[in-house]
Amino acid sequence: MTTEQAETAEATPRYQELRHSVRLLLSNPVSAAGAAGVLLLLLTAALAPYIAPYDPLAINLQGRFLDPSGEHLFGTDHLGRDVFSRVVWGSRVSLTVGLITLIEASVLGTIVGLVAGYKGGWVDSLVMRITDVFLAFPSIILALAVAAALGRGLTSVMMALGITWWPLYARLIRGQTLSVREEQYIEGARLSGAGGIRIMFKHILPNCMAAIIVQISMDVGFTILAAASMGFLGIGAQHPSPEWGLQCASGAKYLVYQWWISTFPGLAIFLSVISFNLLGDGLRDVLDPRLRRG
Amino acid sequence: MTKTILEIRDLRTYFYTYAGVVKALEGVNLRVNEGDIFGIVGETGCGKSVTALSILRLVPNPGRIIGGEIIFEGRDILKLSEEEMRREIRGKGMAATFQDPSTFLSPSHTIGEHLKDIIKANADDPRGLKGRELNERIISTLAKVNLPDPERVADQYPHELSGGMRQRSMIATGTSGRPSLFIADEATTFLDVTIGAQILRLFQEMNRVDGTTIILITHNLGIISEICNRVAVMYAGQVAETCTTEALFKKPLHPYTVGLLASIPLIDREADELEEIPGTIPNLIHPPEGCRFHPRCKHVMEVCRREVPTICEVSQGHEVACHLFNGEVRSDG
Amino acid sequence: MGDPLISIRDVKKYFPIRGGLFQSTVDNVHAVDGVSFDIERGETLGLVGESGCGKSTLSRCVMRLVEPTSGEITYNGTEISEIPRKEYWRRAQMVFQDPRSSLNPRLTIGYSVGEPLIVRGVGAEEVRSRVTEFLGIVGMNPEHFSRYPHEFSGGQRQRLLVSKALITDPEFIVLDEPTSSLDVSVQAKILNLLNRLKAERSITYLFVSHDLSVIKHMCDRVVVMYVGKVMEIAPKDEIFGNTLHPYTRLLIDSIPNPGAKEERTMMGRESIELPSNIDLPMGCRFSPRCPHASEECTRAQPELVEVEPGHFVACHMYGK
Amino acid sequence: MKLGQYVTKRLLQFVFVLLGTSIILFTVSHVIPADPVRAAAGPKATPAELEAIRVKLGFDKPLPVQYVIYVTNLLHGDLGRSVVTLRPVIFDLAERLPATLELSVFSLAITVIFGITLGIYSAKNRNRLGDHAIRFLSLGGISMPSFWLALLFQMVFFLRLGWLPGGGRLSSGMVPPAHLTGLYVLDSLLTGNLATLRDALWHMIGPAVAQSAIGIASVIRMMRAGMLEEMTKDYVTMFRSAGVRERTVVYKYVLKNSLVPVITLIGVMFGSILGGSFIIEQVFQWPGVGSYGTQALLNLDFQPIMSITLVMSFMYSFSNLVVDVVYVYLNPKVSYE
Repeated sequence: MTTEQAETAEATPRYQELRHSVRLLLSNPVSAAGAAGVLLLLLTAALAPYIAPYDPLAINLQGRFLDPSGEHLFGTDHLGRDVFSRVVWGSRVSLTVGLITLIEASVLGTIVGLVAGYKGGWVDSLVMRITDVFLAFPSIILALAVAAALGRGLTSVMMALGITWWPLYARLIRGQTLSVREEQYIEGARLSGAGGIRIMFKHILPNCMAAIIVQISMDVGFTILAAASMGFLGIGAQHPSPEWGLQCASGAKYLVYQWWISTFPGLAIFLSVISFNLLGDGLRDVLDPRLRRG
Repeated sequence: MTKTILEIRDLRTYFYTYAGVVKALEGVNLRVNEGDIFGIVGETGCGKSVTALSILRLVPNPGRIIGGEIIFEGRDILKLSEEEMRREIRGKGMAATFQDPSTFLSPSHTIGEHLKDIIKANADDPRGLKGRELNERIISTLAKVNLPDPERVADQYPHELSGGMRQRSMIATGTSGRPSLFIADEATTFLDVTIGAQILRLFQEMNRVDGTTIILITHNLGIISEICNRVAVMYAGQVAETCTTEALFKKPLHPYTVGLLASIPLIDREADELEEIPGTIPNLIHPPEGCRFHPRCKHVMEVCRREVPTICEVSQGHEVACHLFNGEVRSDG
Repeated sequence: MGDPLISIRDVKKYFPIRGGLFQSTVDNVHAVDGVSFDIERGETLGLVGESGCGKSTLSRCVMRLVEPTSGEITYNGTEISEIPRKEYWRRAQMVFQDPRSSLNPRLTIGYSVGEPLIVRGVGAEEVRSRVTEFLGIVGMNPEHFSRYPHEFSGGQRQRLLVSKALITDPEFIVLDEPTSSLDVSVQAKILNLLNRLKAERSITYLFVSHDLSVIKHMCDRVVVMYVGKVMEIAPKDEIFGNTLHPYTRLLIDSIPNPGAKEERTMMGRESIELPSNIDLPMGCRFSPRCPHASEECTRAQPELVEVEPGHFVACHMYGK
Repeated sequence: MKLGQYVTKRLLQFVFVLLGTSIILFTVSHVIPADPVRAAAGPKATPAELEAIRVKLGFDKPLPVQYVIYVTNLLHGDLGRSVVTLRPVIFDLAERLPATLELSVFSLAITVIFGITLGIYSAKNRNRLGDHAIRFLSLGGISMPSFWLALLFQMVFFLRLGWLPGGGRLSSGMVPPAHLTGLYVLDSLLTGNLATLRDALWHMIGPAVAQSAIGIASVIRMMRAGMLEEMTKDYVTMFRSAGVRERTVVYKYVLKNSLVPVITLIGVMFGSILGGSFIIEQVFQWPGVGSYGTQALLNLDFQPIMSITLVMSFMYSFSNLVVDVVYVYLNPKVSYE
C-alpha cells in the first residue's frame, strides 16, 4: 500500500522555498535595485559616525552657504553645518520613525484584526465601526492634530502616526482572517479540538504573514514621507535635529541661491522611499501576487 | 465516406514556465468528422483543455503552439493571421463553452450586452444590424438554448442567474455565430447531475437539429458513453486511443484505457474492489522517456522505456498508441 | 440490529437572511427542514442529493460544527450537546471534500495529522510515533512527517486527512464528498482504502455524496435528500432496484451511463432549476418538477412512511 | 436591498462616523494634552484668559459634561478663537474654505483624468517605451515628498524659468472677481471675466500638479495593474473564442471591470489631496485652509488645528459617501452590504 510514496515530485523543504523566493525577488533587476537601495540606507544609518566627515550639529558661522565641493560634498547650510553629514545622520531618524511606527501599528492592528475576523458578530462590527471613524480622517491630518496635542518632537510623531496607521492593518488582517477562516482546515482544526487562541495564532496568523510583510515593506516609504512632512511643517523633529524634512524646510528660504540646502535632503527622502517601494512591489509579486494595491 | 471537419496532426503546445518547459501537448493527432459528437476524455493534466484552446488558437501565456497542423474545413488555421482567425474562424467557424460560467462571463455586463457584441462581431453586415432586429437576434439566441423567459435573462447580470442558466447563457454566446464546430470544455462539471443532464440533451439537440459538430471534453466517462459517438482518450499530453464509444466500453485496447474503465464505479456494475492504476500522472516538465504511460503500465516491455509508440489502426476506426499493438492489425474478434 | 449509533430526530437548521436598514432577519434559508433517520452501528450510510439539499449542513450538525435550530441528535443514546466537544470529537471524526484546502499550508504534516493528540496534551514523542504509525496505515511514508502540504498531490493529501481522522481511534467518521475533487483513478484508490479501513477497524461511515455511482459502490443504505427534506430511505439494493420516489428516479436517470441510451421521459427540454431554500413550494418540494404531481402534491407535504420493511418514502403516490 | 435603501443606510453610517470623529477630536483636544486649558488658550495666554477658557469649555466639569459642551459649541458654529488672528475660527475658515475647495477639486480632476488615461495607455502598451516611462514616473510620483516636489517646482518653473507664478491665487494687481461662490474660476466664468479666469487657472497649475502627483501616480498604478489582471480573466478568452474584436473586449469589458476598484481609490485620493494641502498651500502661499493650518501648527494655535481637522474629515467622509454610492451604482455585483 505504499504506491504513492515514489511520486513526491517537488520535495522542497521550507527553507528552499524561502531561498527560491529570494532568488526570484533578486532575479528582477528592478526589485534588486530596490533591495540594494534599502541595504545602502540601512548601512548608512548603521555606519553614520564613520561615513559622515563632520559633526552634523557643529555650527561654523565662518563657513556658511558654501557651495558643494570636494570638502563639503553637499555644501553647507545657513549655520555652516555640513549638509552631507546631516543627510547621513538623518537616515537614522527616518528609519527609526518609520520602523517604530509600523511595529506599533502592525502589532496592534494584527491582534485587533485577528480577533475581529475570527470572532465575527458584534466584536467584528464594533471594530469595523471604530476603524471607519479613524479612516474618516484624511491621511496625515489626524496625525498632525494628535502630534499637536502631544507637543512637538519625534516621540509625538511616532505615537501620532501609529495611532492613525493601525486601522489599516486591522482591516487588512481582518480581511485575510475572514478568507482564511473559510478554509476547510480551520474546520479541521476545530474538529481536532483546537481552541480559539490556537486557531488564531497557530493556524490563521502564519497564513497572514505574507500579507503583513508585503504591507509593511510598502508602508515604510509612506511613514518616512509622513514623518518628513511633519518635520517640514515644524511639528516633528525639532532644531537642530538632522531630520530630512526639517532640513528641507530650513533650506526653503534660501532656495534661490543656495538650492543645495533643501535639495539633497529631499533627494535622500525620495531615494529611500523609492527603494522601499520597489522592494515592496517585488515582495508583493513574489509572496502574494493577489495583493494588488494602488 | 464521411467528411472530416477537423484534423490535428502532431500538435505540440508547450508552456514556458519559471520551473521549466511544460510539454503539455506532445504530438497530438485527432480527426473529427462532420456531424460527430466527439469526446475527449482524460484526467487532470492530460492536456484535454489545452487541446481545446489550441484548436481555437487561444493558448494563454506562457503557452505557445510550437508545431503541428490544425486543419479546419480544409485550411491549416495555424497559418492564418490573427485577424483572419478572428474574422473567419472564431465565432462563425468554431466556438466554445467552458467549465465555469461564473468567470467566463463579464461580471458587470448583462447577458444581453455580451450577446450584442458577439452577434455583431459575427454578422455579415454589423452596421445594418441594430435596434429591434439585433434585439430579436439576442432573444432568439437565448431561446434556442431553452432558457425560460429569454427577455428577462438578457437584462440580467451573470451573478443573478443560477449555475445552469449561466451555463446555458454561455453556450448561447458560443452558438450565436452558428458555428459548424462547437467545443464544450467540461461544460457540466460544476452543475448538479439533473441540471447537467439537461445541458447534455441541449448538445444532442444542437447536433441533431443544426448539424453542429461537437467536441465534448470531459473527465467523466459516463458523459462520453451518454452522448458521444467517437472518443479519444488522452494521457499526459498525448492521445492514447481513438475509437467509437461502443468499442471504448466493449473492447478497450490501451492499458491506460482499460485501467481507467476498471477504476470507476459504474451504476450498473457490481464490484467489491475497484481496480487501481499504480502511480500517478507524470510531471510534464520531465516526462518519462518512451511511452509516457510505461512507469504505470502492467504490460510494460523493454521497448516501451525507449521508444515512443506509433499510432496503429488496429481495426477500422480504432487507433491505439501502444507497443503491444505495434504492427499488429487485428481483424474483429 | 440493536440500538442505532446515531439517531437524528426532526433536525432543522435555518440560516437567517438579514436585510433592511437594521439588519433584521427578513427570511430564512431552510437548509435542513425536519430530518429524521438513524445511523446503525457498523454500516455505511449514504447521504445523497444535489447542491442545496442540506446534506452538508446536516453532516455538520451531526459533527457539532453547526448548531441545529431545533431537533435532537443522539450518539449512543446521549444527546450530543451533552457530550464535551473534545470527547465527542475523539469518537466522531470527519473527512472533508477538498483535500487542497483541508491541510494548513503553513504547518507540517506531522503537526496537522497529530493535532488531535497535541491539543489533548499527548507528549511530543508519542505524537510522533502515533503519527508515523497512522501514516503507514494509509499508505504514506513516515518520512513525510516534517514535510509541508504543497509537496503532495490531491490523492496523497486525502490519505493524510484520513490518517488525521483515524488518529484518535474514532468509531464514526463522516465522509463529506471525500473523492469528488479527485481524478477517477485516484478516487478508486481512496475508496478502496476507506473500505479496507472500515473492515479492519469496524468504523461506521456516513458517506455524503452527490454521485450515485460512488454511493452505490460504497454504501449499505441510502438516504436521498431534496431541498432540506428526506425523500427516500432504503437499503442500497432497494434504492436502485426498486426505486419508489420520482426524485430518486430522476437522479438515477440523470447519471450519464453507458447502459441507458434510451429517451428519458422524466426530463423536459426547458431549463428547470432547483427551487431555492427560501421561497419553498407549498406542498411536496419536488412537485414543481414531478411528472406525476397531482393536486394533492401541491397542497400537502407528504410524510415519510415505511412502505416496505426498511424502505421509507415521502410521496403521495405511496403509503396509507 | 434597493439603491435608495442603501443610500439611507450609508447616510446613517455617515452620521455615525461624524459622531465618532467628534469623540476622537474631543479626546485629542481635551484628554491627550498635558494641560488642555493651556493648549486651548495658546502659549501666550494670560491667567485671566486661561480662566475664561476654563469656564467656557467647562474644564472643571467631568469629561462627559465637557463632551456635551464641546458638541453644543460645535453645533452652534463656535469653533473657538485663533490666538494668532484673534478672530473666531469659524470666520477664518469661511473666508479660506473656497480657495482650498477650488484647488482640491481641480487637483482631483487632474488626478482622475490623467491617472485613468495614462493607466490605460500604459496597460495597452505594456512593456513598450511609453509604458516604461509612465511606470518610472508613477513610481517617482508615489515616492516624492510633496513639499520637495513643490520646492523643486518653485525653483525650476518660477525662479529659473519664470513660466509659472510664485504663488497666490491671482497676480498682484489683479482684482478678484465678484464674490459669488468664492471659487475664482467659477466666479470669473460667471461674470465673463476671461483675463481673471486665465490668471486664476495659471496660478492653480503649480500647486495642483504638486498636490496631485501622488494621486495620479497611485491611480496609474492601480489602473494599469487592474487592466492587466482583467486581461487574463476567463471572459476575455470567451469573447475571443466568439470572434469579438480585441478593441471591443478591451475598451468595453476589460475597462469597465477594472474601473470599478479604481473608483474607491479616488475617494482615498481626495483624502490625500486634502492632507497635502497643508504643505502645498504653505509653499505656494495659497490663502486656503491648509496654509491657515500650517500657521496654526507653527504657533500651536490649538483651536484652529482642531477645527480644520474636523472640517477636512467632514469633507473627506462626504466624498467617500459619494464615492460609495457611485460604486454601488456602477457595480451590479455589490450586494449593497
